Amino acid sequence: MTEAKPIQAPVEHKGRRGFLPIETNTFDRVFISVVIWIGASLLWMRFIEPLGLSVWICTVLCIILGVWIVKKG
Amino acid sequence: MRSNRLGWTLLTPSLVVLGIVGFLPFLFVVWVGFHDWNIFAATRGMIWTGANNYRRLVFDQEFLDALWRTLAYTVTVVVIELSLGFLLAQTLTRQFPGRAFFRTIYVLPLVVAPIAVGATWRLMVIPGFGPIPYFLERWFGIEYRIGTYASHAWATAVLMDVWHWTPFVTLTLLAGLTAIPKEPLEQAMVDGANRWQVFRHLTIPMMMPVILTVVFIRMMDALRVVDEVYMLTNGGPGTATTFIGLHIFRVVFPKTDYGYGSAMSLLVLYFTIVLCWLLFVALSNVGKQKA
Amino acid sequence: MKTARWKKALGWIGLYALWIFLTLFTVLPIYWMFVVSSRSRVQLFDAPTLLIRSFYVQNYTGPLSDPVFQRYLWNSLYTAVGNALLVTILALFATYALSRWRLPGADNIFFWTITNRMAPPAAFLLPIFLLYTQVFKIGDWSLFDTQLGLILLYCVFNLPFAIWLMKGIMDGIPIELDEAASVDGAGQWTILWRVIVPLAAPGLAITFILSLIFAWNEYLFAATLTSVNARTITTGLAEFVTVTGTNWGQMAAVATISILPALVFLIFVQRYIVTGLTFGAVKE
Amino acid sequence: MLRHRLIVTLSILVFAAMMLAACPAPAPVAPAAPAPAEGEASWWRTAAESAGCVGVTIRGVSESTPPSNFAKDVLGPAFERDSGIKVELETTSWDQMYDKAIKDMEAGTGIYDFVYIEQDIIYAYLANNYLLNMTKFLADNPNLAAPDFDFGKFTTFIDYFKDAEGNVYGVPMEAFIKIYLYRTDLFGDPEAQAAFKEKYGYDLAPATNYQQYRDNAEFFTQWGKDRGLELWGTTVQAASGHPSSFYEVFETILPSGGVYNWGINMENWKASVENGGTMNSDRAKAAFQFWLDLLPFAPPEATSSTWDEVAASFAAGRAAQGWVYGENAAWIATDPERSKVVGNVGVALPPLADESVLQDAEEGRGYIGYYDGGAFGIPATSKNQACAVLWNQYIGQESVQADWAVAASRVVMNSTFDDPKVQEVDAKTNGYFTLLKEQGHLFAGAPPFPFHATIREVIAPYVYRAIAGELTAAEALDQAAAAVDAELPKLGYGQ
Repeated sequence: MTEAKPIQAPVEHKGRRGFLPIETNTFDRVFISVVIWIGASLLWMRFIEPLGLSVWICTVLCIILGVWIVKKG
Repeated sequence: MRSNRLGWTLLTPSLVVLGIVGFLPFLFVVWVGFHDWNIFAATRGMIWTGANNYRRLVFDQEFLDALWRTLAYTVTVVVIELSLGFLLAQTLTRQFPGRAFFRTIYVLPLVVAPIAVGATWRLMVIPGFGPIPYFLERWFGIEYRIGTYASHAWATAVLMDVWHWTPFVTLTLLAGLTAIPKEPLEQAMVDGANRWQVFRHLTIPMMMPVILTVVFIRMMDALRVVDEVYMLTNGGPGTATTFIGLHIFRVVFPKTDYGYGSAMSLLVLYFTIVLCWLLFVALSNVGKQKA
Repeated sequence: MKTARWKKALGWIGLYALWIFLTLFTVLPIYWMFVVSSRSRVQLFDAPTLLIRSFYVQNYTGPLSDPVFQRYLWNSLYTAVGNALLVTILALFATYALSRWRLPGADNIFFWTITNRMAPPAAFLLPIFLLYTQVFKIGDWSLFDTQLGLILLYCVFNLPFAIWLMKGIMDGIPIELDEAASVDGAGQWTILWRVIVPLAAPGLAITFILSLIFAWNEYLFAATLTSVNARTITTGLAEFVTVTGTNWGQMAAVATISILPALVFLIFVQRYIVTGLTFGAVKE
Repeated sequence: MLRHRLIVTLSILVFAAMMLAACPAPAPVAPAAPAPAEGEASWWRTAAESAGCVGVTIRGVSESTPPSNFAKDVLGPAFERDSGIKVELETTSWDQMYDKAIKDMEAGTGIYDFVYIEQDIIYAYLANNYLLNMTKFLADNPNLAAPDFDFGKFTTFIDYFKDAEGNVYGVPMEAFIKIYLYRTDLFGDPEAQAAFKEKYGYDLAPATNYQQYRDNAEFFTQWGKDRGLELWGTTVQAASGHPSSFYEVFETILPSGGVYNWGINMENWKASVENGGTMNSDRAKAAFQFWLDLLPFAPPEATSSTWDEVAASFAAGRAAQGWVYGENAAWIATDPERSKVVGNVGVALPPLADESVLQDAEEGRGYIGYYDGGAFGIPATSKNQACAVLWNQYIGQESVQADWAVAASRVVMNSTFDDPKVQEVDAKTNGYFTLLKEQGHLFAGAPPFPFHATIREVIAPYVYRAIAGELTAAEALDQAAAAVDAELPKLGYGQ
């Protein structure tokens, strides 16, 4: 370690700005999708499943939404 | 640009330790959460039930009540601690004789173990034993019974938490107050703004990151409170102080309903993470605006 | 002029009144604990009074002369200091890395470390118990009922806190200092030890002391993951609650004793507390 | 900066050194243990050698109670001296003890070689095959069967630790009944007797039925108030967030009102009346209501009182009468260090709703109160079963029983009652041991439910809410019965 190396300050975010109101990186968007998926499933089980619609419908919808968020968010 | 390898090397030990004691158990809990597993059931062992535990949970009034109760409790203590802490931190920024003494005395509650906090407060408030009900009754004629009246138990739990954690909040806010630049404040005073205006339009915005940090930390801990309340009231009277941590404790331990309890904790963890994440995003955005 | 002076005097009176009230409020429960520890079992049921008329020393001499209790105290100390040291060092490394390198996903890692503190503890007892008794074992030795087990475990809630605290401190140390040292030919380790550590000392001290306090005070995990050899003083407290009468006097005495060590540490780092607790939240 | 770091480091070192100096290496201190006869000692040693147990450490977990502490402090060291087997007994709080024992046995870890089994949890343990069959083990290994150990010498309490075939799974180490304690000084006070007679029209006496109990409670509460005394009419174990209040209602009050087995019909595992149970029957409601109505006559701490605080309240002279666990009777009546009512304690059978309950109990159809206690059992997962079996036989010798009974007021063997030391304590407590011996058969332990703790947790919140005044007795029992009927099928019972 005799040679001096330039040191750079960390960059705050390497993310990008999509339609979400904050800067996000891929992991953030996956995280957001999962959070939405879990929340939606719970609400679905409470309010919609008793009406006869399977929770799998919710899962499919959430996966589509998730893909969209990860790609464009 | 220097190589990231050293950076990862420095980070790895922490990640390994947290992985072992944090993430592995988490995976196990996720796994158990999809099973029926009660060792006192007629059918033994773990039985896969898919999402049935969660299906039960969203209709479980006892659980939802406990969750709301915990949220209400958290909001109450955070608001009280924050306002009180701000007031005290403000007074501590001034030099006055005896400041060091007060400050030293004031951090005492921080070092008391939660379980001892609960025990001590229990000793303080049990009728026939503790001084608080005795003097309240003797001097003011107030009948103070934490075992009978839900509101008394609730108030005691809040008071206990305020007692235990306001010092931490105060110190953190004080650290923030001493670190913010003084010039804008003085300038504004010179320009004729009154104290309230300065506080409202300069101090608060500058302190926002600290405030959010404190809220974050207190919220995270208040949502999982167990030890203190366990010693103080054990969740009574009725279910008045059965906060979610205690509720889960009861389901997992005396009822030994491991599967359902696991699902329950995951749900609570989910809510906590979402709440904290929102705060975290707010926090880093506030930080960025300033940068 | 006179009214202004009056106003000022009133302000001072208000200030002192506030602080005196607060001091009383803060001290009362701890004082009461001490009062209880001064009474014998039969005296406890006299009408409550805040005065200490006689001192029942057996509440203190009893536990203090008990070798089992001494071992609890020693275990607590060993575990808390061990954990605080480990956490401080790990957090120093981790935050140095998070603060000085562009690691992909660093923010996410940072947030993930914090989530470890959020889990409601009860349901995680079982998996950790299983890990400690059945996975991490070599022959007859397992992590269960060892101080090492507790030291590692307390990282779950101490390390996130420490990383958060230290991250702020690290970010607050100007990177130009690193660069200057680097230009002078210092290696990474030299920079860390000679530049960063001295500047981060208040933060390190406060991290150490808070970790120590949390670890010293932890109850639920210690109660589940220890049996005879590694039991800590907080689990000892629960032993005084029995079917045939809680020995409140001795319990209060033990609680009083258990406050002392953390208090001693806290007094030593008093001067650092305010500078150390910024969490990096204020950036100029 | 360097100076600061130095100070911190130094302070840590100094403090650590202080602590080290204060805590010399923990050395086990062996308290005086009863000296065994020569021949016995050699038998234990020989047996331990033949089982390869000499030098082995066996571990146990128990609640931190006087009987367990006696086993830990006196019997453990004595056993080690006689046999060369070291006993490490961990004593901890009641709920921790269960948590750890169950986790250990369920996970099959084998940490513990013997565990405390309370009478009510044994059925759950048996259903899960957690325990070693001691009868079978001793039959298979006759060389390890101590010559003077015999399951037949125990009181009938040992029956609770047997399976359907009569195999024994635990050696009883404590047993007691929940009795009615009253203050002889108050009940014998001529002034009080006269005032009572005037007000209620009959003689003041320890209660035998609910009405009399209530009158006594009301009378002494008023008596205390009139004289400015810290005195109330009764203790009530009504902690509004702790299982102890559930136990008082379901194992003391409901049986004395003629409702047995928690009101659960054990034929079809149903609790509510419409499904054939008795949990919300009129008798149960009446008994529960009677108990709730006592709260105004109880000291203010009653709604925060668990079993230990009830005993403490009584010992502090704050109550004229009450239901108290018998293990406390001896110290309340004899220990001036802890009790203000030494010499003024009377013991009697608990009051009953009516005569039919006593008749039920005498004819074996029911019981009038709670017979509790525990045994040391050996987990099937223990790695040192032979050594633990030796230990269990050691604590089951007749020769160690008397001192144990005196230290912890528990009796598990018939011969113990006749020991002069025990009779001395019996006289001081106005006959607690005699009551246990002669009337013990009227009491019973918890019903044989394999789901004990789970159902307790289902019912308990309704009891808590009734204490807090949110529900009446009738509402609480109706809802509790419905909740039990919903929960049991989930556990696989009564589908």
